[in-house]
Amino acid sequence: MPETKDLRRRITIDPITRLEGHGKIEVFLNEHGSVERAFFQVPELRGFEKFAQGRPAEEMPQITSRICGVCPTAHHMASTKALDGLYRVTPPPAARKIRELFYSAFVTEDHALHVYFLGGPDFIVGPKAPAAERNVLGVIAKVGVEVGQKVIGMRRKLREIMTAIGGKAVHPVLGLPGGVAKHITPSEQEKIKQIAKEAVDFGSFTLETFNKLVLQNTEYVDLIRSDAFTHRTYYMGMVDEANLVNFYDGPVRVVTPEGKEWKKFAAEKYLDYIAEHVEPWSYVKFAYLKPLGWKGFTEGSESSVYCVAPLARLNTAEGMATPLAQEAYQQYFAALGGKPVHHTLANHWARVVELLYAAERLKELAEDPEITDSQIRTLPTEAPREGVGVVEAPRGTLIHHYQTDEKGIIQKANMIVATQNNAARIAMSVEKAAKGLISDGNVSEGILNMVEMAFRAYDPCHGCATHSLPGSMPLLVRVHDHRGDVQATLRRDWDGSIRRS
Amino acid sequence: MTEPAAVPKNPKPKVAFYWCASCGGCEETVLDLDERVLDVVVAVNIVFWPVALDFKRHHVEALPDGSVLAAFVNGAVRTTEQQEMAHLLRKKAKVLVALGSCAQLGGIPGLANLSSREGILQSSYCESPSTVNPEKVFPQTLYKENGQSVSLPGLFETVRSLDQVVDVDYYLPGCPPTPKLLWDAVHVLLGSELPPKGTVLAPDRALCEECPRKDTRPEKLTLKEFKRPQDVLIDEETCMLAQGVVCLGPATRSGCEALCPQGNMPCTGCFGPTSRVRDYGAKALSAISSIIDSNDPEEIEKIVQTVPDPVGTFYRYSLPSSLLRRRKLAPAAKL
Amino acid sequence: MPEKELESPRAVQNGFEPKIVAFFCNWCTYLAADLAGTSRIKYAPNIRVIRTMCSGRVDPQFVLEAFARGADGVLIGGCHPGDCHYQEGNYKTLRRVLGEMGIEDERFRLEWISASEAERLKVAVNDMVEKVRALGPLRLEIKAEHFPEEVAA
Amino acid sequence: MDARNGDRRIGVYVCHCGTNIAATVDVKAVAEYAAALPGVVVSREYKYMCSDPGQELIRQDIVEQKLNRVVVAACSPLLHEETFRGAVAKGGLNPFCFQMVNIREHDSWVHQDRQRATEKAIALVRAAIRRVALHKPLEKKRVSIHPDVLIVGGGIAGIHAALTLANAGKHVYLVEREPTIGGNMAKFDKTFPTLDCAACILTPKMTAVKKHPNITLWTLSEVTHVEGYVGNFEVAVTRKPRYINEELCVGCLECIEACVYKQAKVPDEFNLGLGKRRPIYISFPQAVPQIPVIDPETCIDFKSGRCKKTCIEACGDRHAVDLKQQPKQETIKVGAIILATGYQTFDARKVPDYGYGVYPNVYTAPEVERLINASGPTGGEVIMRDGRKPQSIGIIHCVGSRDENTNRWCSRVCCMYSLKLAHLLKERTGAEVYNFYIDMRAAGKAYEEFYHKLLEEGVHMIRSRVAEVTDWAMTPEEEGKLVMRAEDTLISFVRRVPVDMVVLSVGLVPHEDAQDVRRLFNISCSSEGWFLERHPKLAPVNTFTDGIFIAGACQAPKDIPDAVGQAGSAAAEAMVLIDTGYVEMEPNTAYILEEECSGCKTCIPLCPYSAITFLSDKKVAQINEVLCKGCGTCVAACPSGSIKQNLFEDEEILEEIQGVLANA
Repeated sequence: MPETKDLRRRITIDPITRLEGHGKIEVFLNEHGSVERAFFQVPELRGFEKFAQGRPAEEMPQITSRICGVCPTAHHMASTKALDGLYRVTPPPAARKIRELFYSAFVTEDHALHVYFLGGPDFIVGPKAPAAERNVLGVIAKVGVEVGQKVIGMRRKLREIMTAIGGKAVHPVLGLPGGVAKHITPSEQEKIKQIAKEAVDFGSFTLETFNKLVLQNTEYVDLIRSDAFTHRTYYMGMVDEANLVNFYDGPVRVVTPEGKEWKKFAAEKYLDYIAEHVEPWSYVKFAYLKPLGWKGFTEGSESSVYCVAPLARLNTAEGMATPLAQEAYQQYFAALGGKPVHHTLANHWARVVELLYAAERLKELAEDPEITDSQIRTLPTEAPREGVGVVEAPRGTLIHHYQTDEKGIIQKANMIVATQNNAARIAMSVEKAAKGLISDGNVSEGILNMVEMAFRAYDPCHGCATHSLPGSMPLLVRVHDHRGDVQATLRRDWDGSIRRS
Repeated sequence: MTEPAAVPKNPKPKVAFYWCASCGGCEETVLDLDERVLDVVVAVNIVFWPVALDFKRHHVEALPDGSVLAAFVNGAVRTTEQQEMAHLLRKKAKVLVALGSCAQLGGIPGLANLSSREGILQSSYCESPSTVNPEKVFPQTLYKENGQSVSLPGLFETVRSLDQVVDVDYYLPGCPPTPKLLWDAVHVLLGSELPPKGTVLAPDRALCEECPRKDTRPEKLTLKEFKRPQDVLIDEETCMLAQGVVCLGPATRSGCEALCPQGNMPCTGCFGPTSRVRDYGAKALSAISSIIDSNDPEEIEKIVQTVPDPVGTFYRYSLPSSLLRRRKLAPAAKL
Repeated sequence: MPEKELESPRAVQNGFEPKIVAFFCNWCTYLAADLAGTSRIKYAPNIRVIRTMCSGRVDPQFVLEAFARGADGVLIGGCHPGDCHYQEGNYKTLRRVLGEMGIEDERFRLEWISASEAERLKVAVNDMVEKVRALGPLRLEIKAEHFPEEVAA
Repeated sequence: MDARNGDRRIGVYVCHCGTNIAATVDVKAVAEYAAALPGVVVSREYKYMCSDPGQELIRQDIVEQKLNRVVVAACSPLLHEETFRGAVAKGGLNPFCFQMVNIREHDSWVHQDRQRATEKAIALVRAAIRRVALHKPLEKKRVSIHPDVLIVGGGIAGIHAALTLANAGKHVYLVEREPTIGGNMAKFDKTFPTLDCAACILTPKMTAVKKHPNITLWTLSEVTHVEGYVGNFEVAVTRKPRYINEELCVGCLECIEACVYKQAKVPDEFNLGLGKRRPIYISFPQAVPQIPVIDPETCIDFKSGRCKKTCIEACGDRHAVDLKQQPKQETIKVGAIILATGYQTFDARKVPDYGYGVYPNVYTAPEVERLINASGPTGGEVIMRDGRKPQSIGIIHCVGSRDENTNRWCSRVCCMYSLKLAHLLKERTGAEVYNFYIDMRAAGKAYEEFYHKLLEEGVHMIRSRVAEVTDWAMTPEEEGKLVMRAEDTLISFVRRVPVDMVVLSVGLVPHEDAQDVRRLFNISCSSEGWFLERHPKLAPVNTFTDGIFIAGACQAPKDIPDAVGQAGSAAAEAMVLIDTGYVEMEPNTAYILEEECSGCKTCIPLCPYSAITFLSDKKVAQINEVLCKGCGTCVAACPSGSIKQNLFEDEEILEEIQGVLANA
């Protein structure tokens, strides 16, 4: 391209990944060819809130699980807890434990999926490795076939537990107000115990692998720490009474960019702390901390942008409730220079720590004698009114909120989906990556990787279950001139090959 | 799978995946093939899969028509983009498969047809209690900001099933389909002779056939009341209907091996109707209301009222593919 | 289609004429309609009678099909409860479904008219025609070619 | 329209029915329209399609034009469907590859606007054409007929039908719920217009019934359950105990005389309470069977168990009296059923203005029948409740007939029996008799003549509907009399006629349990409650349920000659059925696709004819096609669409729906 040329252009990266449709990034360069503005767009809306209206509340756990087929269990559980509140019933101990056991199996499985299939390849295989190898096959090649089998097998077994307890692994039917639909038989318990043990070993194994392959590689650690992937924002996550990470229950805790507790509130109070902002260029709504007001896509303690998911949860909590995970937790912060960690890519590591915790928790519950108790339902007696349910989805805090008439028919439903909490920060990460990496209108494969990694670290809901299978996520960059005509196209295909046209 | 698609050593059958308005659960089913996933990856050449690879539209356009052996499309059709992609894939694929309830029947996203697009935008961007939107900003299909313009796909007023947009060859039912059905389907499609066009790749009997509770339904079952699941301790062996719980098994195609009843919850009908039924909800409706035990109109009315949400119950997954397809729009919203 | 060409412009000239599909039970209401004929009782020509052996045969799908194909109303005529075996439960549930789908109650009626009640048939038909006329055309069908226009601006 | 019509060669025939259709429907336009529809190869209009040349037209076209489907637009299928199926069959085509369109009863006769009637005809024809394209050839199923006949009701109609059939060698079960047969006629004294004595002409027939080897007579019996279908009914009959063994009793009636009740104390039903009887009694001297009956309500032994049982003594070693007798259940198989359950008379209390039940000397006509009957409570002497003989009598016609407030119908017999009673009362008492009538209806052989005879006898005829009967005297001569206040519409002058006795000519009404009987036998009733005939003119004794016929006043008020006439034709109809030996069943039955049925059992409780059973081995449901009446309820209800119905397949009906709406 001649020097004198006006370098004002538009770059379209479409699709990057998918949240209720594909994600789409529009990058606009100024005349000097550096990034002026980058839009991260979500191009579809479903309107569950609307068509929840008129449905019986008890159907919501099954209807809302269809918001996401990757984390249906998260929606199912948040919804079920909302129903407990709606009917003001407390599940019997066994039911509560079955729910958390079910949920722990889900988190273990879902995190494993991401570590090995999605995010994993970036690190286990390595960001610089030929893209052709940067997929689960590459992972297997690197760690060995039997390990590969182990990963897939582990996932299968965990899904078997979920099917046994919840009827279906995708879109389960477990949750009812005040309990669960089905009890666990002693023989099922034995099976679950067995798998839970394996899961814990699997968790430790994963942590070792991660240490070996990632943390002992300074390159990776530098990459994780690099400024391009760093945002100083607030963090949100659910904790138990001891402020330890909990996926199933507890108050929501928010810490400042400095790591101090900013607020700690019960789910029912979420409207006092969380609000959503609408932009005309995306169907997704951007959640922010209500008391601080919407300050745009900015960082720092003045901004109201916050972050959820593994990175945020570890920052928010003061530790893990299980021994092995607690160890890993300390190691994590020690290695990354204390709390809070602001590096987006640290999500991967945090996820491994959480995987271990979830597996340990699964084991605890599987061994609990009460888990086979047949007393699993508290029948509602009071007229339903309003209920809020919150869980920590693998991808962050998830809130369901229902209002019904006296017959329990939904009048109003509101949901704050994990990824919405992160939407603002994702947009920022994308723009920051773009700004940091694109200059003089040069668009290289590096950009694509980096942008992709920045994005994928969040494992956005519909975290693109098969993202990297096979091949790393392909990207397209179209270079337009200021008239909008396509000037050049740069593509990295699913097989990693790069083409220019 | 690890060599460039451009220069395949031995050409494998090309397969494409696409998702419209769906949740990703169908993709999870692909993963739930577990070890078999690798076999699939080895057996076919996946040329389009937005979740995994980005051949953009024009790459697919570049493919010769009919050069793709099979395109699996899941999700209902909600946006202009989805419609365009559906047409494109139809053109390129020998065989177009509607994967899952949403593509086959409209699915849960199809419940949006109970309200207008306007209503949905309102509730999302204005009425939601957590949304702060004083200027009533709505997402725009075309948005301009100091000379820069970004676009979003337009939303249709009405959600449609795939075959209301393009010609569909086969259907794989379920929300989501079971890995077993998917696996069998892949085999059928890679096999030598294909089933007749329009076939739903699942058994053609109703679910009771394979329900472990089948024998516990009395021959002459009539009911004075339907019970909601939260109000009754559901027995783990007995027929749901015999317990007064609305179960749509009698109207629903089998093939899932009665997963929900095995989870001790009633069938909600995600597998849709058998090949002999045009409107799933209508049949689900008669399955339930014809067991009402009364001849007195008032009592019947009372019993009928114990089903709190007929449309949401009988058309949970099939509203767009139903004969009525959507709630009648207020004249204002009419075309 | 020749059907279009032969369509009379009358409906257009004289304003809206409801199209009502009527399912009549062979042993009761259908006979009542025959009796109305032999007795030369006059009523509105808007109904199109489809004969079934018993109103119990009227599958809810038929009613929906009729509405989907452009009927402005559907009338089911059966014998008195206890004689005929139409599942009134179906009717009442279907009515609720139709209500939810925006189809007014007046457009869907179940009348018990026995073989000898020609007068009653006349009253029922005329009354329904008038009520549906007042509601105006249903126009449910969403023609595929309308979809592009449906897109949000 | 539809690929399925591709291989169809459809012939369409639009009937003018003279001007019946053509006057209101533009049959030419309809035929032309049809001609243009896919699949139609011939479309004709013709003056009378049901005529021989009309049918020949169809036959010819089938042969020459190779038609494989036929549509006829004419009158109601209930009239001529069979005719045209026959014509189609003559052409060598399966009779069910045919569809009939009703453009007369449902169109030309009920609409005036020619253009809209034509549009309607077009829509219906279009629908039939699309439907018939899907019709499948079907075979009628033959079912053999059980040769026995059940007759319900032992009045004159039942008796006549029973004898007719029995004489023709058919075995008949005659079921009567009273202790004796004879019905209402047995209570009459004389019959109009010939004035021959009812007993004299009836009792021989009654005894003939008793004697007839081909008749099983069950009195004190009621049908409790009916199952099955034409030619093969299974009927349950409950025989109430008579407490006298019919086999052993010889009808000497000594037991009655021997009763501990020396004189009769119990109001006598047969005499409408005007006389008294003992707890053990016989309805009337010529009762058939000639066997006493014990009324457990009033018999001391049943009440206290402490009776000397003189009746048993009297019977001696015949041991016919059996106080332990229990109700008996009989189950019989019959091929045909004749209902001759008769009528009851209007309850005069419903017209309080006439003071029945208030003034003792106000009587109903049936009471007077007994009063003047030689075997009646007074031995035929007209003695009023107050013991006097009436000097003057007023007869009010149309009580409970031709009256907006009670019944709108004319009871047909009242005019004549009022005249008869006028004659008899005058004859027996010499009293002045006043007939208050609205119109004198004397249509019938020798009826008008009888009317004139009465006029000559000096019976007063006052054209008037009586306003009231009162004992409020306004003049000395009205003292102690019943005053009938009425406007004589011939001289438009309000008259007060003082009389000693008032006779109310009550009308005929259906039995109060007619509705139950009707449900029991699954037939229809008119809105008034009379049993409904299949066709008022062409099938007056048939019902809509094959194999069930009606005779006598259960169908509508009629006099004895008409009742007997109808009984004869009902017997003939039943005989036709039996002598044919078999019936052809409409093939429109439902059947279950065994491969598709999931065994959900939804259909089983829905079948009104209990025709569906669950096969426990195959775990699917199955329909018994002879029990199936083709109502289609199970077809509509089957949640997986696994039940189909011949001639009413979903596809056929859906096609018809689309057809009528094609222009919508």
